[in-house]
Amino acid sequence: MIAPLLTPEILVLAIPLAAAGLVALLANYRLTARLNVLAALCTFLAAAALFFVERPEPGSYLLVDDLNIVFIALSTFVGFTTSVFSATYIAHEMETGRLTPVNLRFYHAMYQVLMFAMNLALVANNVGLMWVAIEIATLTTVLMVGIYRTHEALEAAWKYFILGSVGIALALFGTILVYMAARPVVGEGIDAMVWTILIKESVYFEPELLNVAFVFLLLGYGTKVGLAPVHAWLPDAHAEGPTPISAVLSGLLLNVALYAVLRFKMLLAANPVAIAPGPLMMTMGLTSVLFAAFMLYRRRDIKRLFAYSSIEHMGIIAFAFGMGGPLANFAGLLHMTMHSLTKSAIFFAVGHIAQVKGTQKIADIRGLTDSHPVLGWGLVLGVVAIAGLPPLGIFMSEFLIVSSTFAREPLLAIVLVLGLLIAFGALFLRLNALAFGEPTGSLAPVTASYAPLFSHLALVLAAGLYLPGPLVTWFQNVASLLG
Amino acid sequence: MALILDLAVQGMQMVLVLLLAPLLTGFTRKVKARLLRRRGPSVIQPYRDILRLLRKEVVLAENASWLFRTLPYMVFAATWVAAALVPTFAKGLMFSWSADLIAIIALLGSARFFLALAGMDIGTSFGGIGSSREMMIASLAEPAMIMIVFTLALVAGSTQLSTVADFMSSSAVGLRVSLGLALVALIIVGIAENARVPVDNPATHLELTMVHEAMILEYSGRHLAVIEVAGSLKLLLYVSLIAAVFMPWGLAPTGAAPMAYAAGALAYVGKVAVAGFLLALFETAIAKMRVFRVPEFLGAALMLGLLGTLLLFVTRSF
Amino acid sequence: MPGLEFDIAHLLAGGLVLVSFMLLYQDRISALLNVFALHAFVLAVSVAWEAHIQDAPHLYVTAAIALVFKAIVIPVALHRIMRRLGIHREIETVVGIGPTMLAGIGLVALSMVVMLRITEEADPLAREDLAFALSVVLLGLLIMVTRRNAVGQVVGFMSLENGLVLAATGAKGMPLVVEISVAFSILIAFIVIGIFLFRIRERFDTVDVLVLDQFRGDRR
Amino acid sequence: MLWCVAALLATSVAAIALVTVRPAAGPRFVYSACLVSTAVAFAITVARLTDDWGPAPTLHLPLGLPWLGADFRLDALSAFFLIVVNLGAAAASLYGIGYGRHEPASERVLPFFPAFLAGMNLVVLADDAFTFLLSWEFMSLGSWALVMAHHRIEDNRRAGYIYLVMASFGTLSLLLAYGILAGPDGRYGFEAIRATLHESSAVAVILVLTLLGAGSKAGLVPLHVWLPLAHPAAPSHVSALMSGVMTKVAVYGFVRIVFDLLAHPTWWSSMIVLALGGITAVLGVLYALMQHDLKRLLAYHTVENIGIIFIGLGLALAFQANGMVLAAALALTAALFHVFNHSVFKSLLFFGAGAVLTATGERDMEHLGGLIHRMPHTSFTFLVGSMAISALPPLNGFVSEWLIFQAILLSPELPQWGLKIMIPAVGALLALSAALAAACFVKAFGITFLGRPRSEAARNAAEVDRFSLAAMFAFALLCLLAGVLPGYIIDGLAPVTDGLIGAEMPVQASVPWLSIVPIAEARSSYNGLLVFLFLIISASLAAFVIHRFASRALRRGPAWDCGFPDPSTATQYTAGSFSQPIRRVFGTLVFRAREHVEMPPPGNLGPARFSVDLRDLVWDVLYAPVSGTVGFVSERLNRFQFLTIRQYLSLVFLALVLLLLALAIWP
Repeated sequence: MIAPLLTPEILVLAIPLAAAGLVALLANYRLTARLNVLAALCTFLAAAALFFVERPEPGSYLLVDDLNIVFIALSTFVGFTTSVFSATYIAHEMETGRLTPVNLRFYHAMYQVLMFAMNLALVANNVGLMWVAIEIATLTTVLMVGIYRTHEALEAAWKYFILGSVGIALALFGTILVYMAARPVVGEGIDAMVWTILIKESVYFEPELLNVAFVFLLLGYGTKVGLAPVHAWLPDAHAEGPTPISAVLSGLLLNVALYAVLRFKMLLAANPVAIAPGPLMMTMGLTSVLFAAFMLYRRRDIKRLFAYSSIEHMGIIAFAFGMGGPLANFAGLLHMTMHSLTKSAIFFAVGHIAQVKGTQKIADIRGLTDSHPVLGWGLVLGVVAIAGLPPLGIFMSEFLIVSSTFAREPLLAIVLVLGLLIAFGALFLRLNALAFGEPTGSLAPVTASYAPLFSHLALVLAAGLYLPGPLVTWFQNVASLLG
Repeated sequence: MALILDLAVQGMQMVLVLLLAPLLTGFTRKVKARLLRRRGPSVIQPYRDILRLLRKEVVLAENASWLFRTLPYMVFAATWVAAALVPTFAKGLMFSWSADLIAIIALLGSARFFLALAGMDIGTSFGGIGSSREMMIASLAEPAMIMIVFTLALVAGSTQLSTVADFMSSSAVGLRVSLGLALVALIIVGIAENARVPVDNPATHLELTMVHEAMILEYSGRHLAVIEVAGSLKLLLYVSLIAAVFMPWGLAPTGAAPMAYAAGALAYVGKVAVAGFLLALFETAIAKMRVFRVPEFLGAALMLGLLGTLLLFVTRSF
Repeated sequence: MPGLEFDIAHLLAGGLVLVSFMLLYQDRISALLNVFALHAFVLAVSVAWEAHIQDAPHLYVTAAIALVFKAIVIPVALHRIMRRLGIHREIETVVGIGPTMLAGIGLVALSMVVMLRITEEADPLAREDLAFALSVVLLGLLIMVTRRNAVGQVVGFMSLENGLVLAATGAKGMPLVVEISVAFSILIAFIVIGIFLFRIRERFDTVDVLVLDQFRGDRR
Repeated sequence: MLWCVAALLATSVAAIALVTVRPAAGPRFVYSACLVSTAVAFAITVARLTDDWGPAPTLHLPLGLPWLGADFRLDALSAFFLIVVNLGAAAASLYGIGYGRHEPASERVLPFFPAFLAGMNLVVLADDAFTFLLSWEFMSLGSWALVMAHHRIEDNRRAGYIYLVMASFGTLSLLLAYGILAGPDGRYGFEAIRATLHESSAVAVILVLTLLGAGSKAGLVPLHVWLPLAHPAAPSHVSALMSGVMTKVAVYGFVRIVFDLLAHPTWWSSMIVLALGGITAVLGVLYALMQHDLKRLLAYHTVENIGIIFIGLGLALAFQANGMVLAAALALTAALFHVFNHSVFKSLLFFGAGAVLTATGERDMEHLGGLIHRMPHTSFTFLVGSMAISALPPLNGFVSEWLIFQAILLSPELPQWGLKIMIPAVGALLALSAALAAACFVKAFGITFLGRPRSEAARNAAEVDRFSLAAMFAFALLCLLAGVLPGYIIDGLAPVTDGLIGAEMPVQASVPWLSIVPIAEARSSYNGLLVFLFLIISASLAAFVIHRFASRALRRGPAWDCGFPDPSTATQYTAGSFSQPIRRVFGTLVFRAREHVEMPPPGNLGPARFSVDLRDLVWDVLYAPVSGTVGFVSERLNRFQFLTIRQYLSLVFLALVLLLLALAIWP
C-alpha cells in the first residue's frame, strides 16, 4: 500500500523534505554536507525516472507534463552539481571561520527545503499550491542570503525580503483574480484553481479579470524573475549570499518564477478576448536587457557583475517567450537551459576565485590565466559562453532568437542586438582585467574540485554543437504547447 | 621571313632609341645654351661623357650593398624596355602588344622604385631627401598619367599604343577638349617625371634643391653612366609618347616597305627635334619652383586628366 | 434580503478602505499601530460577515486569525519591540500628508476604474469587493513607499495583506488553502521580520531603513 | 576535405594536451601537423578546381541546428577561397615550425592556431547560415585568443578587446542579414535562400548589413580601426594569417551573400561599394605611410588592398546589375585575382617582418636599418614582396590591378550617369593608392633594410632559420610565377565567375606567347612573361657588355655625400622624415597633422626637438562619441544601484500603477 506513494513525482518532493529534517538534526557538518549531496543526487535520479515511468493522471494538486518535466530535470541536476560544489565551498568557509557549524546545519537544511519548494512549484497543478511553493522558496533563500550576518548581507537579505514579499502579495492577488475569473465557468471549489482545468476552460473566462490578473502576476512573479524595474533585490542577493546560493538563485529560482509566468501566459494566450501577454513580456524583457547591459559597465564586484548578466539573460528569455511562435519559444527554452547551466558554472568559477584571492573586488583580481590557468581559462570559457560566442550553446539560442525576430519585428530585434552588443563589450572589458595581464593577489592553488564547473561547461559545449534528437522534439512539443 | 623582318624592326627600334636618347639631351642643352647666349657644349657631348664614365673605375661607399650595384642595370633595363615598346617610327611592332600603355607607365614606375631604393642604400641624408621627394612627386604624377591614359583609352577604345596611334591618325578623332587637356597634363607630367625645370633642375648640384640628382649622388663610373643613359631614355620615351599620340603622322604601318620605315624614322627625328627645342625654350622661360609648390603643379595635371575623362561624356556620349 | 447583505458587506469593505486612509494619515508609530489594530479588526468583522452570508464556516477561522494575530498579537508585539528599541518619536514621512492623501484618492479611483470595467456576469458582490480590496492593496503599497521607518513599512505591508484577505474572502468558495497560506505567510513574515529586527538591533540601534541603506560597501 | 578540418581540430585538442605535458615538443609537432593537413587540403582543392567541374560535392552532418543539420558544400567559389586559405595556412605553419621556437608564450598559441585554421576552412565550406556564422565567429574567437597571446602588454589587451567587440558587431549584423534572408520561419539552408525571391527594399538592407558585417572583418574604412591594432599584436605568422587570409574569408562572406545568395543587386548598391572601396584604398595607404611600426604599416596596407578588392567587387556589381556579364566576369576575376595575390605577398611581407622581429626584437623602423647586410635572404624576399604589393611589373600585384583598370575602362558603356562619372574618379583613387603604396614600400624597405643600422640590435642581427626562409622564398617565387603566368590563374577562376555571374573571361591559355587578353587584343593585352624576359635579358646584356668592353674596376671608399660624410647614423633619413613631404601634401586634411618644432635659441647647445601629432579622424568622429555615450548612460543609470529600499519599492509601485493605468485606458 506504500507503493503508490513511491511514484517519482512524490519522491522528488519527499526526498528533499526528509533530507532537510535529517540534516537539521545532525551536528557533524561534514556528514551533513555528504548527506546534502546524496539527497540531491537521489532527487536528480528520481527526476530522471520521471522520463521513463508513464505519467500519472493530473491530480488536483500534482501534475507532470512536457513543460515542467524539462524544468524539473534541469533544476534537480543543477541542484545536484551545486550541492557538490557547495560541499567543498562550505568546508573552506568553515576553515576561514566565516560560518559556524550551527550555521551549516541551518544552511544544509535550508538548501534541501529550497530544493523541495522549487520542485513543488514545478510539479504543482494548482495555482495556489504553486504560489505557496514559490513563497517558501523565497523565504528560505532570504534566510540563506542573510547567513553571513555582515552589514551588507543583512541589508541585501532585508531588501530581498521586503521586495520579495511585496512580490508575493501581488502574485497572490493575481492568483485570487484568476480564481474569480474561473469560478463562474468552472464552479466553486478546488477545481477553479486546478491548472489543467483552467487551461481547458480559459476560453470562457472573463477577459478583463484575466488582464488585471496577469498584470499582478507578471509583476509579482516578475520580481522573482528579476525583470527590470522590479529586479532590485537580485544583484545584492547574489553578491552577498554564499556563492552556491548565488548559483542556485541564478540557475534555478529565476527559472521557476519564469515558469510560473509562462503558465499564466498560456492561460491568457488561450483566451481570445484578453490582451496579448506577449507585448508586456517583450517590453519588460527589452528593458531588462538594455538596463542590465548598461549597468554591467560600472560594476566593481565580480559576483554582482554576473548577477546583472543574469538579469540581462532573463530579459532575453522573456523577450523570446513574449515573441512567441515555434522558433522563438524553442530558442527561449534552449536559452533558459543553457543560461542556467552556464551561469551556475560561472558562479562556481567565481566562488573558487573569490576563495583563492580572498576578495570579490574585480580591481584586485588580475591575470588569472597566468596565476591559476585552469580556473582562469574556465572563467574565460564561461564568459565566452555567456556572451553568446560559439561553439557554445547560448550562441545557438541567440542566433535563433535574433534571426527569427528580425524578420517579424525589425526594430525590436535591433534594440535587442544593441543590448547584446553593449553587454558583450562590458563583459569582455571586465574579463580582460580579470583573466589577463600581470597576475596579482595570492597564488595559492585551488583545493576544491573543478568537476561541477567543467561538467556544466562540457554540457553547454556539447549542446552548442549537437542537440540530441529526442531532446529537440521534446523542446519542439513544449514550444508548440506554449503557442 | 616576316618574322625575321619584324624582329629586325623591333631590334632597330631598340637600338634607335638607345642611340637617339643622349642626342636629345645634348640637343636640348645646346639649345638652352644658345638661348642664354652661351656657346655651350657640343651636341654629342653626352656621348663623350658616357663613354668616359664607362671607362672610369667605380668608387663605392663602404656600406653599399649588393642591391646598390645591381640597381643601375635594373633601372636601365626597365626604362629601355618601356622605351622600346613605344612606337617611334613604326607602329604595330612585333612585341608592342606585350605591354600596353598602363604597363609602360608601370615599368617606368619600377624604374623609379629602384632608383629611390638606390638613393637610400648608402644611408646619407641627401639620398633620403632625393628618394622621399621623388616618391612624393611620383605619387601625384602617376595618377595624373593614369587619368591621361583613361582619356586616351576612352577616346580610342584601347590602351594599346599602336591602336591609339592608329585612331588618332584616322579622321574619326575630330577636335576634342579633353584631348587638349590630356596633352597639357601629359606635358606637365613629362616635365615632372624627367626632373626638368621647374620641378627639378638637371644641371644643379645645389643640394637642397635637387631631387633626381640627390638620389644618384653616390654613384660613379659605369653605374652613373648607365643611370644617365636611362635618364635620357626616359626623356626620349616621353617625347616619343607625345609624338606617337598627338602627332601620329608618318608612323609606318605594320609590315610596311623599308622606305616607309625610313620616312617614319625621318619624321620621328624631326618630331623629336621640335620637341627638344620647345622643351629648352620652356625651361629657359621659367624658373624652378619650391619643392612644396610641386604638389599644386602636379595636382593641376591630375585635375586636368580627370576633367578630360569627364568631359568626354560631354563632348561625346558613349 | 440580499440587498442589505450587500450593503453591509460594502460598508465593511469601504470601512477598511477608510481605515487605510487613516493609516496613511498617521505620523506617530504608536498611533499607527493602534490604527492598524483597528484595520485588522474591521477586516475580521467583514470576513466574519462574508462567512455569514456565504454560510462558509471555514471563513470564521480566517476571521479569527485576523482578529487574534493582526488585531492583537502583532500590534502588541510591535509596541514592545518599539519600546525596546526606544523609538516613540514620530515617523518622518517622505512626502507631506496632504499629497499622500491625494495620491491615495487617485489610487482608489484607479482601482475602481479598473475593476468596474468587469462585465456584470461576475457576481456584483465579488466585483465591488475586489474594487475595495484592490484599493486597500494599493494604499498599503503607498504606505510602504511613503514611510521611512521599518515599522511603518511593516505596517503598510500588513495592511496590504489585509487587502488580500479581503479579496480572498470576497472570492466565493475559494478553497481553504488560500486562507491557510495567507495566515501562514503572515506568520512567516512576522517571524522573519522579528528575526530581522533582532539582528538589526544587534548591529545598529535603530530600525530606520535609511541607516540600513547607509551600510553599503563600495563593492558595487 | 572535412577530414583535413577534423585533423586540424584534433591537432588543436592534442596541442592543449601537449602543452600541458611536454611544452618542449609542442611547436614542432603542432605546426607540422597543421602543415600536413592544410597542404593535403590545398592539393585536394586545387585538383577539384582544375579538373572538369562536376556537381559540387555536398556533405550533411547531424550537427548544429537540429532540424537542419550542418551542411557543407565545395563549389567553385569555396574551392578557390579554400586554396587561398590553405596556401596561406600551409606557409604559415611551415614558417611557424621555425618561428615557434622563439615564441615565449607558445602554450597560448599552439592550441588556438589549428583551431583558427579550422575555423577559416569551415566558414568557406559552410552551406547554411548557422554553420556559416558559427564558424565565422569561431574563427574570430580563435584569432582573438592568438591576439591575446602576449597579454601582459597593455596595448595587446586593448587591441584584443576592440577586435572582439568589432568582430561580434560584424557577426551580429551578418546575423540580421541572414535573419532577413531566411525569413521568419527560418529557412537557413543556402539552397532554400537562393530559391526565395527578395523584394528590393530587403535586398538593400541585406546589402548594407553584409557590408557592415563582412566589412568590419575585412577592415573597410570606417570599420577598420581594430585591424591595425590587432594584426600586429599577434605572433607574426598569425599576423600573416589574419592579414593575408582571414580578411579574404571576410571577402568570401561578402561575395557569397551578395553574388550568390542575393542574385540580383541594384545598380546604386554598387555605388556604395565602389565609394567605400576607393576611400578605403586611399585612406589605408595614407595611414600606412604615417606609421613607423613595421607590422602596423603592413596591417594598414591590408586595409588598402581590401579597398582595391572591393573596388573590383563594386565594378562587378555595377556591370552585373546592367547585364554586362562579360565585363562583370572581368571585374570579378580581377578582384578574386587580387585576393589571391594579396594573400600571397602580404603573408610574405609579414613573414619578413616576423623575421626582422626575431632577429632584432624591434618592430619600430626608427631603430632598424642596414639589415640587408646581415640578413640578405630575408631582405631579398621582402624586396620581392614590396615590389609585388606596389603593383610593379612583372610581379603579380600589377596584373590584378591592371585587370581592374581594364574593367574600369569599360565603365562608359554603363547606362547610369552616376556610375559613368563615378567609376573614373574611383579609378583615379586607385591609381593614387597604387602610387602611394610604392612610396610607402620604398620607405618600408629602405628604412628597414637599407642604410646604416640605427641601433645595436640591428647591428647584430642574424639571418633567421631555414623553415622561415623556405616559407618566404616559396611565396616570393609564387609572386613571380603569378606575375609572369597570370593566364593560368585567370582560367582557373573561370568556373568561379561562371558559377556566380554565368559568364567567364576568354580562355587565356590558348593565347600565343602566354599573354593575357581581357577583351580583345586590339584593345589591350599584357604579357608578363615577355616583359620579365626583356628585363632580365636587357639588364644582363648591359651588365655583360659593360663589364666585357668597359672597365670593371671598383674601389671602396667612404660615402661621398657632397663632401661632408657624417659617421653618425642619426644623420640618415628616418621613417618620419621620409614621409614628411607626403604628410605635408595629404596629412593636413586627412590626419589634422600638426608639426611642432622647438629650436633652442642661438648659443643654447640643447637639441632641437621636432614632433608630429596625427589624429585618426575616423576614431574621433565615430568611435569616441559612441564609447562616450555608453559611458555617460551607464554612469547615469548606475544610480539605480544605490537607491534605498523604499525607492525600489516606489519603482515597483510605479510599474504597477502604470500597468493598471494602461489597462484602465485600454479600449
